[in-house]
Amino acid sequence: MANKTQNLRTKWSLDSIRTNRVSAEALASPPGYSSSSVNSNAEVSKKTDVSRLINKKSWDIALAPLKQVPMNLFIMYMAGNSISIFPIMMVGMLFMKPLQAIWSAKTTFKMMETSNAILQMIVYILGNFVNIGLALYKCHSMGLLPTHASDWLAFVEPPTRLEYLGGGMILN
Amino acid sequence: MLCYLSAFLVISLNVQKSYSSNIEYDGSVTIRLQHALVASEDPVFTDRGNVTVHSLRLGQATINQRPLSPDEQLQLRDLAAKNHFYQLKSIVTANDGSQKTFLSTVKACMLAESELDDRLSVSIDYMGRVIAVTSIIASKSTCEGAVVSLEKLKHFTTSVYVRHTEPGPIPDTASYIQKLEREREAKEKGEVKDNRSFLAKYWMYIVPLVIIMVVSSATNPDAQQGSQ
Amino acid sequence: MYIPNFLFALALLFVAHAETSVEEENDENNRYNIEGRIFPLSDYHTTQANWQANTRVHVNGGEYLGFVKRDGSFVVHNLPAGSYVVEVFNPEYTFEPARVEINSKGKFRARKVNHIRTSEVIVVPYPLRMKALGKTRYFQVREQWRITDLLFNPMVMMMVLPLLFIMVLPKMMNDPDTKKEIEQIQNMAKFELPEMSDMVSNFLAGSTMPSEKSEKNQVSASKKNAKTRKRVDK
Amino acid sequence: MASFQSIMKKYPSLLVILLNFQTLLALYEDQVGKFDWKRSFIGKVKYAHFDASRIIVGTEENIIASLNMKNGNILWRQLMENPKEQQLMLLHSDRDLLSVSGTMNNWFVRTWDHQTGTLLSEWTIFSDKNIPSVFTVEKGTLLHIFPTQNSHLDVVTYNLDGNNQKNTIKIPAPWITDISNCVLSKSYYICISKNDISGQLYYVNILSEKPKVYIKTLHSVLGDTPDLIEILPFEDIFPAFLLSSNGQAKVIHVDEDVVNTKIFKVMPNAVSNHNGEKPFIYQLEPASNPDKLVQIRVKDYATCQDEMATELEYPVGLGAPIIIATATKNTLTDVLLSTTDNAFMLVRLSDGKIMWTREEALSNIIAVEFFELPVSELDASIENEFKASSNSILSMLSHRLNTQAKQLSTLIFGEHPMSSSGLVRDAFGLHKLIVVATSVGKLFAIDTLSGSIVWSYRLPNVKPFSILGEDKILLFAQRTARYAPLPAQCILIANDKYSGNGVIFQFDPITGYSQKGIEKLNYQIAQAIHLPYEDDQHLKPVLMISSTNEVYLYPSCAMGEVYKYTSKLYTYLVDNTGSFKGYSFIHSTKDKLKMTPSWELQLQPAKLVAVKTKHPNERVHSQGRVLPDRSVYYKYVNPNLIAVATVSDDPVHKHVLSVYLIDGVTGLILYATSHKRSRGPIHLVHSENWIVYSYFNERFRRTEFAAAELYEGHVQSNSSVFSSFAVSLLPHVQTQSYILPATPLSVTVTLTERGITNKFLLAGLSGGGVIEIPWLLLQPRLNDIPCSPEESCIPYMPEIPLPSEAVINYNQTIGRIDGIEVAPARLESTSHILVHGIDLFYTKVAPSKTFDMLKEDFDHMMIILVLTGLVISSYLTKYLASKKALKQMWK
Repeated sequence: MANKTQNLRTKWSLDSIRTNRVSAEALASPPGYSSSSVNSNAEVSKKTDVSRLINKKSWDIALAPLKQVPMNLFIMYMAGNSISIFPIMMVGMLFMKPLQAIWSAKTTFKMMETSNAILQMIVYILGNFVNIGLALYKCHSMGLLPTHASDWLAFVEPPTRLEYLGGGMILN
Repeated sequence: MLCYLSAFLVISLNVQKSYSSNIEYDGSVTIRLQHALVASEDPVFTDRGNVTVHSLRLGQATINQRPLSPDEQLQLRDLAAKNHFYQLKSIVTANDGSQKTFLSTVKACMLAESELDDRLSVSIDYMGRVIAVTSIIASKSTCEGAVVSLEKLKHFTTSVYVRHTEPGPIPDTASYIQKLEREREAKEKGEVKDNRSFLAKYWMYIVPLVIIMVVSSATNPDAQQGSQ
Repeated sequence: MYIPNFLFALALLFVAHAETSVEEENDENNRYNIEGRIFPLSDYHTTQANWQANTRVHVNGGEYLGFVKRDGSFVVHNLPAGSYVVEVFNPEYTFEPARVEINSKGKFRARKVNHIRTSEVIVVPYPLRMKALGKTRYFQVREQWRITDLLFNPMVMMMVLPLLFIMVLPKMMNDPDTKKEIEQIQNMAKFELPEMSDMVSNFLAGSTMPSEKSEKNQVSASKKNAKTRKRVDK
Repeated sequence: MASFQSIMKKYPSLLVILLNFQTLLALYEDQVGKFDWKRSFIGKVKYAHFDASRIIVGTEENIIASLNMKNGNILWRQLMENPKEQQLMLLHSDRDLLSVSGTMNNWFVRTWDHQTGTLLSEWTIFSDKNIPSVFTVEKGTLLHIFPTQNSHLDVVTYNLDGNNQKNTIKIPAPWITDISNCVLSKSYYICISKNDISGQLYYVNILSEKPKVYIKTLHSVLGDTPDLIEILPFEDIFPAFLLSSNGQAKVIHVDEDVVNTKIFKVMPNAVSNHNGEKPFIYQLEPASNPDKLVQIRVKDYATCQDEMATELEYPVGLGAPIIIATATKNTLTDVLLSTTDNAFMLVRLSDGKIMWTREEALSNIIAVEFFELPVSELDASIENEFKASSNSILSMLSHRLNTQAKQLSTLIFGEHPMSSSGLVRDAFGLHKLIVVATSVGKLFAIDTLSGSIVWSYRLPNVKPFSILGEDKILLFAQRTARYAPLPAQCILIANDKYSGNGVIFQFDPITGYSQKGIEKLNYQIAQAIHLPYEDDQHLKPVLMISSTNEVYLYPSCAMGEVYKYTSKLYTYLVDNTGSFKGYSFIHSTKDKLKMTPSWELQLQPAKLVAVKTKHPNERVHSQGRVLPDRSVYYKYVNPNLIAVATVSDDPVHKHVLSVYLIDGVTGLILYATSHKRSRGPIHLVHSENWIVYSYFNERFRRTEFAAAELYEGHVQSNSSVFSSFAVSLLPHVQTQSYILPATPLSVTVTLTERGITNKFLLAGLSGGGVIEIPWLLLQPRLNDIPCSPEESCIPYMPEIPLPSEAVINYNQTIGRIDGIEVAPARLESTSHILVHGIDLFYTKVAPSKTFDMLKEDFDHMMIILVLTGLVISSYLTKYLASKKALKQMWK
């Protein structure tokens, strides 16, 4: 597996370089042509590019939960409101995924070398909360949330009686 | 609060009234009310007033009650303070002159707290004969211990409710036969509509398909990779 | 049976009323018998040697009784004119009840019991012929474990089918034609969407961006880069 | 994995939903007899005949049956018409068995096959004379004799050979003064004119061509006797009778003109036996040996000499016996005895051994109470450990170790070495003791596991009360077996046979031991109330109201405890005419309880047919009904509610059934309904916030069930306390009615410990089956709310389905179901059911299936095998996988 990914990576990078070159240099460069100025320019752009990429990447991660929202909505619609093993499984997934994500938010953002990813983190957590909200809504529409009086009915104690009655037909 | 409760009671009692047409013979009754204001094993009843129900079917009644004398007010307050019973004897005289006597009891403190606002439930059987006269007080709980001034214990505000015997339910065969016929017709047409949604019907085939797609898409790149 | 004349007149008087309240006549002389016969199932003799003694005939829920003779016939004696439900009880077999109507003239009519449509008349022959509907099933059958039940269980199918596909699909992949086809499908499915994260980061980065023009080109590049990066991280 | 856990968390709710949908449950065939049992009875034996190895009996329950001579088991049994209306008049055993049964003027003559009990022929006899008559069979003809006092004898003879030819003769008989002074023996009708020596003896042979009346003076027959003379029948092969005076009797034979007096004197209960080598006379006497109770004296018929006297092994509990029939085969003589407490037994002479006894009193049960058994001694000792204030730690330790060791040994050997009897409580309270009181005044304790009688106790001279035409004895469990060292205590309240005053019998229901015996009271009991308050001895006192409205307590020492509650205590009395009176105890003093009238209502002229309150032990778990929109419709659960049914005759509607729901504290009629053209039998069931009643609809000629349910509405007016005086809102009543395609004889409702389990209605049907009907099927559907299985609501069906799978007694038909008694088990899902009628049937029902117990077909072995298999295979595959991986590495 490791080997394969290695291969893949090299292939990918080779490809990109090639395509870049092909697009940039339709023709072979003339002899004596110096590409240093271009290089230096590229050097600068590369530097900003990395930080930009990191920034972008972190936003990518931060927005991932929000991007999941339509998909989750679709799943929710698919699952229906009946209580059987699959809808329950789906609702469980809806709940667990964001919870796990929030739990491991720090480690997720630690991977990014930038330290100032707080905004992204907030967005990320908010996104996850949106997902939890969706899951709650789903639970509600499935009737799994104890939001009605009937859900507490089993805990209503019978009233104590103030009078005790006995009697009946006169025996003879 | 009390008004609200009594309004409730009125509504619920009115529900009963809608059945009033079911008694066969309309009649009028006069009820002589007597009450005992001193707690005793062998109570002495004194006159409280008269109620005339002109039409049992409509439940209209005229109530003519004597205000309580100061002595009686004190007696009633005393009765309430001791948490004793206020007893009401009602002598019902029907159209044909037959007399029946009924006894009813309420907690004196409840009567006092309601400021002598009581209700008289006159139950009649399917023939229109009076079977019970019961005094009740509209309240959500028994005595709350409120202090009632003596002036308010003077005039009874009594409402009389004639409560009829409802006709009993009969098995609803007609609609059942109709339902069966409808079902049979539907069957004959051969259109047994399944009104569930497409997804609800076939989710068990769709879900595996989706899973297969997911699985295959996950394995695909690897497979491609491996082959190269 | 001798019936005095005045009774006939009486009976006539009651005819109008008779449809629903024939029981009102309680004249002792005006008594009738309900007759009938019980037809055993073919396997009666094998299972119950003495079914006649164990079979009872109830009229109007036990108000009148009939006992079954050896040949299966029964007579219920002493009934005034009226409408009766004749039921046959046997511990092992179920019988359909019948309604027998005897009018005040002593005419009999037997019909099926229908409590829902009381006016519906499906005449059955009189004297009654009661046939056992079948053996009474008092017991539930214990569920038996069958392999087909297990296999056609949707849960099991859901587990097994994907497994099959997982096993089969890689085999299919080895076929070059199908591989190509799949690739094509995947290529078709690839379509580009503007990246959200790009937009946000761009928006936030705002002025620091060098140029807007190169954006388009860089989008694809950065996307690929991002993917590369992802893999590196792994 | 996470999702799986979430499923498991949600699973209980799934389970509950599934349970709600489950409506019926049937037995599996292999469960037959596992927890149910049936005992069959025949009633008090009136006639008995020996027939080969069988005994043919006819009983007061209008039943004829054949018993196995060896063990007394029923070979066949035929239930004839209702014994309240029709009685068995004659049972004649000849080539075929002939029975005559009927009312005063209408009889059925039936012949039966001895072997199988199959009917051979049936015909009827009418008569317009409303006088008591007698039947006899003589010379192949059935004689039907109507003695008209001071006038004549009407004799109707019927040929028994098929064509039933009728022949009527009239014999003038002005000498018949009193029918009780006449006997019929063979074809002779014999009377005495006076009960003393101055009287005369008249007899006539009915079958002779020209019946001639013979007249003899009693003096000439008996000689001088100063005492009262009684004439008694005597079973013999010749026309014979007994003339008894002063406890002794003489056998007198008549034959035309000849009167032959046997010179010996016999007891009035003597019988003759002619089928041995030598004819004998048998009579019962008190035993001379003080250890034994009864002896049989055998006398030679011809010589009148005492042949022998055999003392019987007569059990202590039984009443006085009489001889019903005798038979001699070879040297053995069998004697059939019937006792005053309805037992029936076979005694074999000459050793006097009782071969078997049938307790026929159990065919007429009128009161039932279920009792929990005491804990086993072992468990009790553990309980004691916590209770007893032990002196030292050492003794406590030794005690502890001791009990532990015992527990271990019980666990290992799987038995209770300490408990001598098996009557100990089990973990789920499924093993109980049923105490039943019978109409003859005999008490029985029956083990629910086996159906065997644990103990019995005969109460002499005790008579049941009568309520609405039904016999009733009151049984109250004052203390259960829960309070170990104190024994359980139960009291029985009934009437004295002679004085009509009340009697109280206090006993330990587990052992049958009574400390005080029968206590006679000096007042008539009008009503008894079992109070819910316990005194310091954990006894729940019983409050008794005399017919003069005096109030007594039992035990009277509980006065102090009860006085505290007098302001809460109310009672009501209903008399037969339908007038209701409510009473309070507000004027009681510390020494004396006093009843004060508090309300009154009159249902006259309607006839009262049923008065029902809720079961005092009933608990309502859910306070409301959940509607499809998940709101709550609160139940109106009034513990003081009385359901009353009356039937009135009406000129227009024939019969009108009225049902009232009355608050028993204030007398307020909360609901009243009437069904026109409806009559009884009415069966009323009252539980939680609903009633169900069955009646016969005369218009459509079918049995109907009507259900009425009371609701408070969407808000609970007072959720903490309930007082009947606080009426803020009259309950909403939902009603619905259904057709029952059967005839119910008794209807009741299941009862469980906490009231969580769904309710089942149990209806005993005329066919002999007890069917369970889920309450959900009868619960009134709310009009404006859709009803479908998705809303956990069964759509309305006018006809209640009665599938055969719902018959809880499967093919064990129960004769003439009289009552169904229900008691909760400690296991919430289960109720005990005892069905009594002619037969006794016990079973357990679980209306929501046994959700709190593993199913009995749960395969522990399978689970263990599968689990171990999985563990082993997982280890195996792990090992194999690692091996393979290693191999791959080396490649």
